[in-house]
Amino acid sequence: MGTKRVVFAGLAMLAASAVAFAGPAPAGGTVSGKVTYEGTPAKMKPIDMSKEPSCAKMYTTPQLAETVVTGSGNSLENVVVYISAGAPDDPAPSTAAVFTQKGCRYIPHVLAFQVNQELKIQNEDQTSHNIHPLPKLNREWNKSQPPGTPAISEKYDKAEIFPVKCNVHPWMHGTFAVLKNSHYAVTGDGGAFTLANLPPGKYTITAWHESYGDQSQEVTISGSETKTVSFVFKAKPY
Amino acid sequence: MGKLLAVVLIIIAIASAYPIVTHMFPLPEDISTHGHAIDEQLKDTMWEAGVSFVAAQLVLAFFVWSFTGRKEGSPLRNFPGGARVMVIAAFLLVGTEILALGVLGQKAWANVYFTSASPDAVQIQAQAEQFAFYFRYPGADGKFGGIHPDKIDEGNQNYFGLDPANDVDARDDIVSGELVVPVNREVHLMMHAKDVGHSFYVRELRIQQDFVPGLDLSVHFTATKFGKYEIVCTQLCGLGHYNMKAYLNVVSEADFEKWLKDQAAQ
Amino acid sequence: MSSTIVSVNSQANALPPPKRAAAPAALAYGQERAPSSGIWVGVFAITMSFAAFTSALFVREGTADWGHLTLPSILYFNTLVLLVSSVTLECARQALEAGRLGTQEVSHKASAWVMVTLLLGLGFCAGQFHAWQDLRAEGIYLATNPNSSFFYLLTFLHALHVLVGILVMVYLAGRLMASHTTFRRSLFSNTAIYWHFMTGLWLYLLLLCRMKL
Amino acid sequence: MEESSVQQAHVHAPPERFIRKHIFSLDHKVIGKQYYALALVAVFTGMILSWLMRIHMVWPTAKIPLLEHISSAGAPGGVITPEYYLSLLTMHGTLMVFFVLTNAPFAAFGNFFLPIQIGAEDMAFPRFNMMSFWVTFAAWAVLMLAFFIPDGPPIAGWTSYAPLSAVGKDAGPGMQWGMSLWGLSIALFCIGSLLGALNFISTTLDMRAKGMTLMRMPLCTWAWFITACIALLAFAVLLPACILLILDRHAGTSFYVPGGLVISDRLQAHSGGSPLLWQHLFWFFGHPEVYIAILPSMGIVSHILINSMRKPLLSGKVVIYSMMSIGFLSYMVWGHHMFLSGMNPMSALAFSFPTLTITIPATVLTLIWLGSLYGSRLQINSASLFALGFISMFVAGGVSGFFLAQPSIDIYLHATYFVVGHFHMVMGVASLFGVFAGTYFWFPKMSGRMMNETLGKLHFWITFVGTYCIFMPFHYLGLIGNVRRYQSFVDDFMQPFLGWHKFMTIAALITGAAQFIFLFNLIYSRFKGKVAPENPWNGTSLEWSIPSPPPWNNFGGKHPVVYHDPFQYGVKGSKGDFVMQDSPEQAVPASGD
Repeated sequence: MGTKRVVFAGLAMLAASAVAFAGPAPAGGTVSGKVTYEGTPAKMKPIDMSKEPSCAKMYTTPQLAETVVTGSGNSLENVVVYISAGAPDDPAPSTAAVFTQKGCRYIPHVLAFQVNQELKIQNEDQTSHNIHPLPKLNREWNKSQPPGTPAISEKYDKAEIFPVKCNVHPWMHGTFAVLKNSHYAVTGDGGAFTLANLPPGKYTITAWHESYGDQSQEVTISGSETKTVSFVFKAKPY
Repeated sequence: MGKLLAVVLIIIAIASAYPIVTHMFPLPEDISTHGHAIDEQLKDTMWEAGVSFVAAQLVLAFFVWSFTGRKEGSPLRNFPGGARVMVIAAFLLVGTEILALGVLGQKAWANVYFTSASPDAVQIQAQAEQFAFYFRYPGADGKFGGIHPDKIDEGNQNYFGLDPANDVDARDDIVSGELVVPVNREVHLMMHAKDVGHSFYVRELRIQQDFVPGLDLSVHFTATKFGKYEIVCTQLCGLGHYNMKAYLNVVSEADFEKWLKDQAAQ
Repeated sequence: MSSTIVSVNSQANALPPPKRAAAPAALAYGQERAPSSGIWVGVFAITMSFAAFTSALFVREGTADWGHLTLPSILYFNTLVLLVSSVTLECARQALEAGRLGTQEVSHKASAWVMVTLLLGLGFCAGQFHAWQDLRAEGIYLATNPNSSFFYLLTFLHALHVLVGILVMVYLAGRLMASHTTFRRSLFSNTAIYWHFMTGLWLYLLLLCRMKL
Repeated sequence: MEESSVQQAHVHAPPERFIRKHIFSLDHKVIGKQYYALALVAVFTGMILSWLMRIHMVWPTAKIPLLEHISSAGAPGGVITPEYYLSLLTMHGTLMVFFVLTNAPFAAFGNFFLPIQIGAEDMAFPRFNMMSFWVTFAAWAVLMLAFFIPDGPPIAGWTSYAPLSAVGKDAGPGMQWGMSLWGLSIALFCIGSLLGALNFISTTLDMRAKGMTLMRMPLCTWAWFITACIALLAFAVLLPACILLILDRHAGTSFYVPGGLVISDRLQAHSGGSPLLWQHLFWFFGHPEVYIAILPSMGIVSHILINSMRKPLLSGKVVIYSMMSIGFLSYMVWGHHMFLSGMNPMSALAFSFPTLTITIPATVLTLIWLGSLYGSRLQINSASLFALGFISMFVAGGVSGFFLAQPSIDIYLHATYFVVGHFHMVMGVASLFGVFAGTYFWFPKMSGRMMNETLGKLHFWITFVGTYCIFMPFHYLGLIGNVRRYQSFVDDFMQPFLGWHKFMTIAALITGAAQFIFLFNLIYSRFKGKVAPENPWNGTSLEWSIPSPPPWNNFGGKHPVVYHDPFQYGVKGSKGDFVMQDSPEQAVPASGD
């Protein structure tokens, strides 16, 4: 049963990679830019992990909540930048998107991956975690992962951005961004992003943030040019 | 075979009593002002129950030993006095027993539930949720901000659903995952359940009280010894029930004030 | 010593007094009485569960979202129908008592009354259904508020019990029509007890809804 | 002419077709056996679930083969997840309380022997009787279905407290369809039990043979009758509770769920419901249920003790009145399950006193049993061993009730292993000992063959000692504050005591294994056991006056007439030291004493 599933997955990967590497990748345009904020963002509170000593003792400095993570030069992190319209749907890549539970945190806090791409969830803690994504369009599930149990493998078949939580550790909240095509980025420190090899055409670029919502811009790519787009979010103190 | 049963019964009686008599399973130390009454009550009951248990087993053993395998002709006898004695005995023994226990127990129970917290007790709100406890201190203004379930945002550490944007009282509320209380000072714990039923249990405090959704209950206690003690949930509340814990930290008055300041600073 | 044993046995040794003994004899295998005690036990059970619903209602009544429900006026008409049905059932009993059971015309007369009763019963159910329709028309559904929840719940469960009674009466009428010789009076009297109980239960429920909802 | 018609209606010819004979049979004896079989399946399922729980508790990372094939989500790689542990716990409790402790001592033996012991040909309502079994069977099937749906079984425990049980999938795995199946199953079970209770009551009231006055009924008949009265009341209240639960879950009503609950980050669309309402309704059923489980065993044990002591109890009447008062009091004590649920502290005391009072009739019973042993000619066999074991067990589990009946002590002991130990001993094991005793005693009558005594005694010794090894430590661990319903013990103070948990687990495995000896004995004796005579134990009650197994119409169409109460032991009779209820001879005191 279990083994059979693995075999299928393997075949699927082979097929996918075959498609992916058939012929040279089309050289196209690039959209790059930076996500910033204006105003004063809320001060992130330290997370109180006292209820889970096995995690609490892994940290010397208090861990902060990650709903709003800012970087140098008012840059905004954990923003999903993707093409919401204009690009054709891409086949799921053969590589799995990995979501790790470590020290009672989610790594990464925001995980973007494609429709039908394999999602691998692993628990590196000594405590039992529970993964409970809260999608609206996709099928909802809620599984526990005791320490030392095999990674959970899942797929989502509809494009959607939704929160994921751990029922056992209330502070553990993250985001799954399930996207239609392969042109996406999640901003890190510096808030920079790059969406590469876009064929000529008119695109709608959308930037989504966990607590500041989303905004979109139109971009037209002709040939292999590089367009710069930047997003600015309004920050609220509370 | 009957004699064997008698022997086994005696062994069972002794073996069962042994761990109790030798205190192999001591109660955790009592750090509350009301706990000793409960412990006394427990001890008395242990005596009465223990004695009746052992006695019954021994009598059973003795009768089984002496009356099995008697041959056909051997005379049948009835217990002197017959049923009447038994009934009277039951009423006298158990009757007095339960009266004693009932009356004494009432006192211990009253200590906890018939008294109300003194007005100068430390006011703390406890929220139970799947699967953690969070505690809220009113902060400088001494007022708790209102609770707005729709505002709850755990990812952002807003466990109570406070609304600092519009609610001034809520801005200085201190929320902690640890219950820090000053020693020898009464604490008034207002209990609020966010999702399902939970329970608040601290062995050393001799306090256990359910959280009932939609029903705001409260308990009050005075901790008399420094230290960290475990708070656990004792009402089945879902998959993480076994891991629903927090810690009670009993500190000196000074440390308590300091701790409040540090929290407020964050 | 043995005396005690004797004393234990003695009160039992004697044969029961003839009257005592005769009584059970008449109902050996309980062909006549068994069902009658059965129906009372059943009535008791139904009473208990509706008592449970009542206590639930009293508990729930205290809460903030408890509103008010104006009962559809057709309910009073339904009540009348049900009361009349109890009367017609008694008429059927009259018919049975009056004539010698087993003669064609008697059992036909009785079965006619029974049919009238069950038609009235059906009328009652239809009326209840109409009452629900009225509420739905006002946009009041099962989950709209606690009052409506209790109203639908209680009326529906009662109607369900009434329907059971109707089914039994269909059977009863059939037996009366078909073979008047193998007709069991106990069956009739039990059905009657059940039916009157349903009427009484409804009066109680109506009062409850009227006063509390 | 009415009479004749009645005869036609009632006296049915022996069924010929297999399906009418063994499956949809109207014969109370077949139905009794069906109940017994169902209880047997349920008890072994429940036992294996408890094994899994015990194993997981002391070896949390143990990989249990096969388990992942039953539930890949519940046991990834064979390792039980926290929620699956709770699923096992819920199913264990539900199976044991409803399908074992209610079915075996009451429905199974009651159905088979109550009509025979009062000299009736069948139950008052054979069709209801058949229905009650098949509805119960459906309830069991629905419950079992929960294991095989993707959602898995519910995790709310057998008490299914609202709102956890009432809000659906947000409450966790198994709480969507698993929980609904639970509710449906229990509702069905209520209907089945109500039909059964109705039948028991009117059979006892109206079907007694000539001369069978109420006071001449055997004590187990009395126990079944009283139990039926309790059950009628209890299940008539649980059924509405389940209906309300199902409505809250699927119709969006708010009977149990208050407003403003945020579960799994979702604001629940309910308002105003009262969680305590469920607790009140449930425990109004739940506490009497304890006596539904134990009373029949009390009756069976009394019945068997009289027979193996060869002398009557000190007083049959006192036993009957004690059982009655227990049944009566059982309806005033449900609140002692809710001392800490935020009821008015005054009512806690109001519930505490009747709870303590109930120990008086219980003590009377115990003293009567003990006192009756004095001066008897006690004969030891598997049946009487289990009967005596019952007394020991009943006392052991009973005295711990003293603690829990007091609200003040309950503050400390509530929801600890002390409680688990208490109800497992008194409600679980004690009543099962009654069932075992009954099985060894009545198997000859039910199957026409004797059970193997050697295996029976072996079964007793392991079970008796094993039970104490399992459940005594429960009490001790409760005293140190070991909380129940935890899938593993993460807190530090527990570490020194984990050895005891290992000990309990091993004891549980051994004791459980011993039950397979019993199972083997049942099956072996059914086919290979030596043929049973009509009255193997020289009993006096009516079941021993007819062939083993009894013919389809019990008394072969004859109407037995009863001349004595069933306590005619230790006398000089034509057959020996006893006189049967249906023999007209006068009992004369045995000579020589």
